[in-house]
Amino acid sequence: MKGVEQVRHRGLGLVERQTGRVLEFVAFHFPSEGAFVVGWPAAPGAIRHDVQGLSGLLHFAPARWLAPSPCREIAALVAAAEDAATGTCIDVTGKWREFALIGTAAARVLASTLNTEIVLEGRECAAVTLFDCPCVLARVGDGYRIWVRASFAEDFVNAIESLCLPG
Amino acid sequence: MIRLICPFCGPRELREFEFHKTRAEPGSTPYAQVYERVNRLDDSVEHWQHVQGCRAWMLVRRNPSTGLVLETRILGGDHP
Amino acid sequence: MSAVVRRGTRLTAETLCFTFDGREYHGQVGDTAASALLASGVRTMGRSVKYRRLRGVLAAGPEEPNALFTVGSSPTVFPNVCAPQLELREGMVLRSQNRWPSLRYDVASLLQLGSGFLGAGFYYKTFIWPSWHRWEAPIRALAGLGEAPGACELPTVAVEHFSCDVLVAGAGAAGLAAARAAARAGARVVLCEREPVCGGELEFESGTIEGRPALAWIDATLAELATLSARVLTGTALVGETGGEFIALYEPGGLPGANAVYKIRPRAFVIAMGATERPIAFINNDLPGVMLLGAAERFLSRYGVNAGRELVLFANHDRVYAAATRLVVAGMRVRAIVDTRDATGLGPQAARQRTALAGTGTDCLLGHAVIRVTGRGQVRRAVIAPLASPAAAHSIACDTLLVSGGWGPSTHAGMHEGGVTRYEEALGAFVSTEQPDGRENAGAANGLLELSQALADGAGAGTRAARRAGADGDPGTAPLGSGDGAPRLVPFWRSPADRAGEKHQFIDYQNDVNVADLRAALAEGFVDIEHVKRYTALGFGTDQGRMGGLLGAAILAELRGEPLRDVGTSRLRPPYHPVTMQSLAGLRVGARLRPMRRTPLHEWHVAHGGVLEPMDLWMRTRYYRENGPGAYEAGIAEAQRVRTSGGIIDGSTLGKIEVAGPDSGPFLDALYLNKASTIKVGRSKYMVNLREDGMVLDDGIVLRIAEDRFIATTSSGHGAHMLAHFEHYRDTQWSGCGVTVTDVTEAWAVIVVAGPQSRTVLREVLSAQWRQPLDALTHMAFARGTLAGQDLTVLRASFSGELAFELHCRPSISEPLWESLIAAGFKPYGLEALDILRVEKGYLVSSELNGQTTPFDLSMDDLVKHGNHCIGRELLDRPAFHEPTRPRLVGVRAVDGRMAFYGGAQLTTPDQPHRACGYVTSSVYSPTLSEWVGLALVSRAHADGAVLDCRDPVRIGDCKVRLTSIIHYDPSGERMKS
Amino acid sequence: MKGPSPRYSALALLRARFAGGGFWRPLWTGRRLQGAYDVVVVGAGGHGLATAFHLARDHGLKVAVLEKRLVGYGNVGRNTTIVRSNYLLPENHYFYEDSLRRWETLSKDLNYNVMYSPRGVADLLLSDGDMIDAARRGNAMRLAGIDCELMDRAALDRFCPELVASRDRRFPIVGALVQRRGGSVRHDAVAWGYARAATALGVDIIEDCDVTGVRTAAGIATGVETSRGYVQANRIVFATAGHTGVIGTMLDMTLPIETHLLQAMVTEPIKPLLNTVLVYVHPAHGETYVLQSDKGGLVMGGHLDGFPSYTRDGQWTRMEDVVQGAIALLPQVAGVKIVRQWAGTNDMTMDGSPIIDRLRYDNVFVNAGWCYGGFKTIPASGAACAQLVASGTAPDLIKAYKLSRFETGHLLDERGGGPFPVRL
Repeated sequence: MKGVEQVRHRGLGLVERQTGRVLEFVAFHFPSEGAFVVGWPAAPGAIRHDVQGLSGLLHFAPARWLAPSPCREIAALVAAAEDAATGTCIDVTGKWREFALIGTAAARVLASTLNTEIVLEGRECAAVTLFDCPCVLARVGDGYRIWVRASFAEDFVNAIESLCLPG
Repeated sequence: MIRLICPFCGPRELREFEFHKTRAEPGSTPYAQVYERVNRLDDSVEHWQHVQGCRAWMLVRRNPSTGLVLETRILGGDHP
Repeated sequence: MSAVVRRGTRLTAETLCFTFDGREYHGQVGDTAASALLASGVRTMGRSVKYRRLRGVLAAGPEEPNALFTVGSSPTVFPNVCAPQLELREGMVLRSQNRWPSLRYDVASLLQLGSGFLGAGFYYKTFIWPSWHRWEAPIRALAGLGEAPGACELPTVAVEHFSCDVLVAGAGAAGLAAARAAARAGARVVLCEREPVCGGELEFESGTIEGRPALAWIDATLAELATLSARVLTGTALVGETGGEFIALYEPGGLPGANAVYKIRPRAFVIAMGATERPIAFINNDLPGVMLLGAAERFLSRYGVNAGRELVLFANHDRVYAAATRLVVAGMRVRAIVDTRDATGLGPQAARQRTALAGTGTDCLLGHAVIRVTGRGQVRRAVIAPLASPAAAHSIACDTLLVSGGWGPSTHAGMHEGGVTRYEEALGAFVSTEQPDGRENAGAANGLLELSQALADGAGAGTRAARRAGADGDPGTAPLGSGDGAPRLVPFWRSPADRAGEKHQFIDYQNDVNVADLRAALAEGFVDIEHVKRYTALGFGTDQGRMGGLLGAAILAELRGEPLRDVGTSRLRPPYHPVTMQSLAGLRVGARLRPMRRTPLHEWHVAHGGVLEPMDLWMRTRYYRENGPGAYEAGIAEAQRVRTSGGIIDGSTLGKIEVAGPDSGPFLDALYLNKASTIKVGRSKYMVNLREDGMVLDDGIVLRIAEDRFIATTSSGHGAHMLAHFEHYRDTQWSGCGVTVTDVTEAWAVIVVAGPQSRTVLREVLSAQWRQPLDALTHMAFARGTLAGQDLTVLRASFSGELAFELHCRPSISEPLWESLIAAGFKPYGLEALDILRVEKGYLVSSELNGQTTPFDLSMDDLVKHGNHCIGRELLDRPAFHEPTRPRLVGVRAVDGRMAFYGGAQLTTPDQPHRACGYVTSSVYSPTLSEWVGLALVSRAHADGAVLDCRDPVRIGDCKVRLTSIIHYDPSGERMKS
Repeated sequence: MKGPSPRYSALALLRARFAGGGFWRPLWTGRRLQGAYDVVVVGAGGHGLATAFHLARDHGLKVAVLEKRLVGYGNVGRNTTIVRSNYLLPENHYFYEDSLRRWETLSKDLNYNVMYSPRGVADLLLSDGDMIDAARRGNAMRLAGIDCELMDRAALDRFCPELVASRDRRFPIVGALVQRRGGSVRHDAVAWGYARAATALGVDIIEDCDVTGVRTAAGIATGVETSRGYVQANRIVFATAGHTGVIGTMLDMTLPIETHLLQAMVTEPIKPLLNTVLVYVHPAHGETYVLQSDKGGLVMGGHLDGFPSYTRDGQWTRMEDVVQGAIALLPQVAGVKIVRQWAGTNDMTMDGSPIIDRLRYDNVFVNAGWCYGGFKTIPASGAACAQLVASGTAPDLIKAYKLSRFETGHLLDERGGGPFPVRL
């Protein structure tokens, strides 16, 4: 597995974060009638942040939530949802590779491939295609957190690197 | 402005979606479901998928003569 | 022209030199190719497409039809570059086009002699004998304009998607007023201007706005816009639109290079792209020295270039007097002003200017027209006559004729997606009316040519746009200004001419469409403007009909004796300006045409001599170089090694869909032909599913990992289709049920360990806890556990026919596990070898599951008989699928064992050599059986053992083959099941 | 109509030069709509006009062609002008070959230069799998006596040097299936040539005449309701391409046809660069075919826009896809400019092959479902459809193009794509 992949260029940083277990929780119904367990990010594009303020549970598709390296509390939340037979929990470890895109040039780099303002309007995360790679995009602080489908990740990094080279 | 509003993701460029087929008339025969296509100049009810986004299947009503999208709804449940 | 330093709004004093047709010329930084050449006394800049007539520059913008240059030295050239838009750079190499041997002396210009019978559409009436193809090569060499580029190294274009409240296209008076009003009202404004400098007509129109000279007002407005964080994009032309997203192209200096593409999504849109000046048709109106009035004004104000010394002006509106006044001030001698209107047409301001000009010796004529201009290679004299008696003509010596027939509003951007126009008599042109979803025209683009009206209209449109975008601040008062008065135009399209003269009254300059051509089209029944456009090529040039479109429609109306509003103009097509293909390609150039999907072991394969080839978006290893010079040899060696001892292959591109929930079993039963719900936990089954029309869609192994959880594996080729298929039926017929579908393709790397030694090697490589399951595993059973703390599933299944195990592991441990297998002596094999192994066993891939085969064709009759009533099942009952000639999958071998035959060969019987009864789907050289073996789909009429002709005329010719059972090797399968 | 207009030739051009005006006469305009005809053809596109021409020439019938807008204003004037017969299935390649053979002599048959240019059509191949599929198609063609060659990279370099097949590409080119007799034809000339020839044989071509309904009596159609009044007809043929689905609705039938928008675009004119037709199909919506017109512009097209549409306003993003493929083929043209984009309205059937058959009534026929292959089949379709309409039985060439084939399962699915015209 690739180590911490870094792209350093003036005003831009692309850092890969190592992830442990990654879960996807899929509900049987959408829009889920009954409210889930308390604290469940039910709204489209909602994120439940974990105790360190990291994205814990992302509602990125109808009836589908992503839990990248869930802390104990989020894992318990998901387990409770599964026990309540409202959906199933899938261990998708290895399916997504997580990157942080930070720096003043981050927004401009993403603007090379899509209109971030529209896709993130009124939501914290969104399922998108960046540089032809399927991703989940979340705005975090001044930068972005991006989960890229693993087989596309290398291409995604190359695309961002090629934008930073002059000319 | 003509583009598709994904019931989950909100408004997105039309290129993110893929058309599957026009919706078959309810109660039609297996042959009709697969091969016949309802062709109306001003009102088409269709199945699309948000392939470059949340991959949700959607029911879309459009006017194929102007390109205007009249309505989009998540497929399934009470409106297959 | 002496080397005096010219002054103009776009010039610096710094000089530069460039070459044109091999000769060196000088210009100043800020000059365009056209302005510098005019300043150097060069007037002939090109030749027309059809008759190769010598041409000068007619316009000062992208609508220029004649002065198009090839820039650069072969083979890296840019053809058809518009000279008035091309900003000069030191040492630039320019060449005129479409002439041989030189611009001055072009052999093919002799075609003009035959212009009598080379009218529109002549080529439909001749070149029929002996055949068009015989004539085509010389005609193609004559046609075309610029040199075909042999090479092109352009940087990848910069793309930027963004939103704004109000997009204003065009930064002339109206555009600046609109942008200012919207920005003051609090809207986020983007202002796109095609020219490198804002102002539009204000650049030369001597106007004052809000008490200041126009140019000062422009700078002040741009400064204010900056403070209101409006974004002004100069040198950026709006080129198209799709679904409410506007595409603007920045092409610095008018030449493809470090281009940028903006994809802008506004809430409201104001079109203020002004109007395009049009000529009046008169005889020889294409002689060098004939120029549009506005072009002469722009060359003067921008680059300090005088269009000529002795001028005659010809127009049908008041603006000609204001222009004449400015030209005289600049030192040019205006010999005559020919105004087609009668005295009542003039406004007060124009009347005053006219009397002043008459005072300085200019012959100001009313109710007159320029009938023709004469001169060899350039204008020498103008022949002028009163409209009342055209015969009573007199001629005046002059070297330049400036013509203006009025202005056509740029309605292009409004015409997209349902926009409608109506004819405006006072303008003699069409204006946009109904606009889809709230876009507006403003200023000249709205038919308001007078400065004060344009400013007010712009401010109004900007305010309404801001409101529509939800900005409710105070837009401030509309700017007041005064400049050249209202044109008070009286439409006038062409001067009187006899039939012979009509051949030289040009309408579409680039394609040499003249009035005689319109008459010829009408005579042959091409009456509608859309027919005339196609028959005469009117408006097909690089100026996209800007010069001749409206003029042609108006003259056609005259010839048809019908009003122009009924004739209409032809439908405008995108793009609004020619777009460089480099910009359209965006970021998808070279290796980035499509993304590249890599398996977790990709780097290892590359580092160890793996030859990778694209398969859909994936890269997959075909063979390893160490095993042979090419795929054929290496494939045989690798396959042999798997049969004798064993090998490993990266199978991670296998599609994997996790189906979970209490209704998973019944859900899969609805999608697959055979039953998934009867699979016991811990076991797997080879499953086949149908497409909606009954054809086999895909086959693969389905593992039941729990009571309510399955992993369905799909073939690499059909993965995307299968996923969408599962998701579609989950979201429609099974929505609300207890089943979920998740793509987990990338969550599991797949390493296949195949060969007689596979179990022994695995027992050595995997930790102790795996020893017992490895021994106990029966065919199609699997064991789940962990390795180095990560999940691992070991499935005993075989696609090679050998004892084999599929290791499904998390990607993070795939490389160490792979390396440990290598260390234990198993070498990797690629797809080439796998294809040999699977064909020897008669297993199917997309060559057999090609969307044209039913389960009956693939000998799956019993699967269908006992199978589910799944998707596609009903349509299998159609009669055609049960006819005796329907194909059947069979094995096939050469009668003479040494002969080779390939996949794609057709099979025939001697009595019907022209009608195939089947074809070979796959064929490989089998090292184990040391002969070519294959699979084929053959009509049921032929039983096993039959001998057929194997026809392959496109490759190696024919041979005889015999039909056999589809399993060529180890039919009982005991090697796999031992 | 003052006497037949003169035959076309270089000599005629000379005589016209000195005859002053009035030498050439209208090709088809000026005819009056009469009350009754043997056959009414709906749609003055390529297939409608060719059918009318053959009904008059081969069967001596009294024919009217009713056109809603203008002759040749539909798909016949909107395609990328490619003609070929490199099809896999015998039911198709014998029919397309009949058409290609007719293209070879059509200029003489119609006395109108349609500019048939046999410059070759090269289907570029990107993998060994592609080579096998191409070989299957190529061998089937050769068995039927149709010319084609399977070229490896070296042969392709000799045939089309400007392509530089060996260049490094995201999807490398390993060879091509080339039909040298394929090429291009000037599309407008086809419509006008047939219209002129049909008019000369007495066919009435009436423009601005919208057919809004079919009148029937005792299970037989008796005529058509039009914007110019009722026209009585013994037989009716619908050749309305993209609008065939709507015609079905008019006859309250739901047809196996989806109407799709197919774009084409052209660059500014340049000197000769590309001397053949290249077809490049690569993964993920990648389809580009490109040729250079005689006027010098590079004409390009690709995949459908992908959803039902009658707007003829293509999506900008599809134009981008096509241009990306063109640059991947010919990087040297990256600096050339696109000047015009337009679109046709294609009637896509559920197996990709056409329908020439009866439509609900014994004397009502449909000639449609042409998908991507409409332009190249105009001559053969005209002749065969006329034979069916005149004699009542379909000639062998088009026996397989029945509407019922979808119910009986006798599908003609060249690509194996099934009932999804859009899915790749």
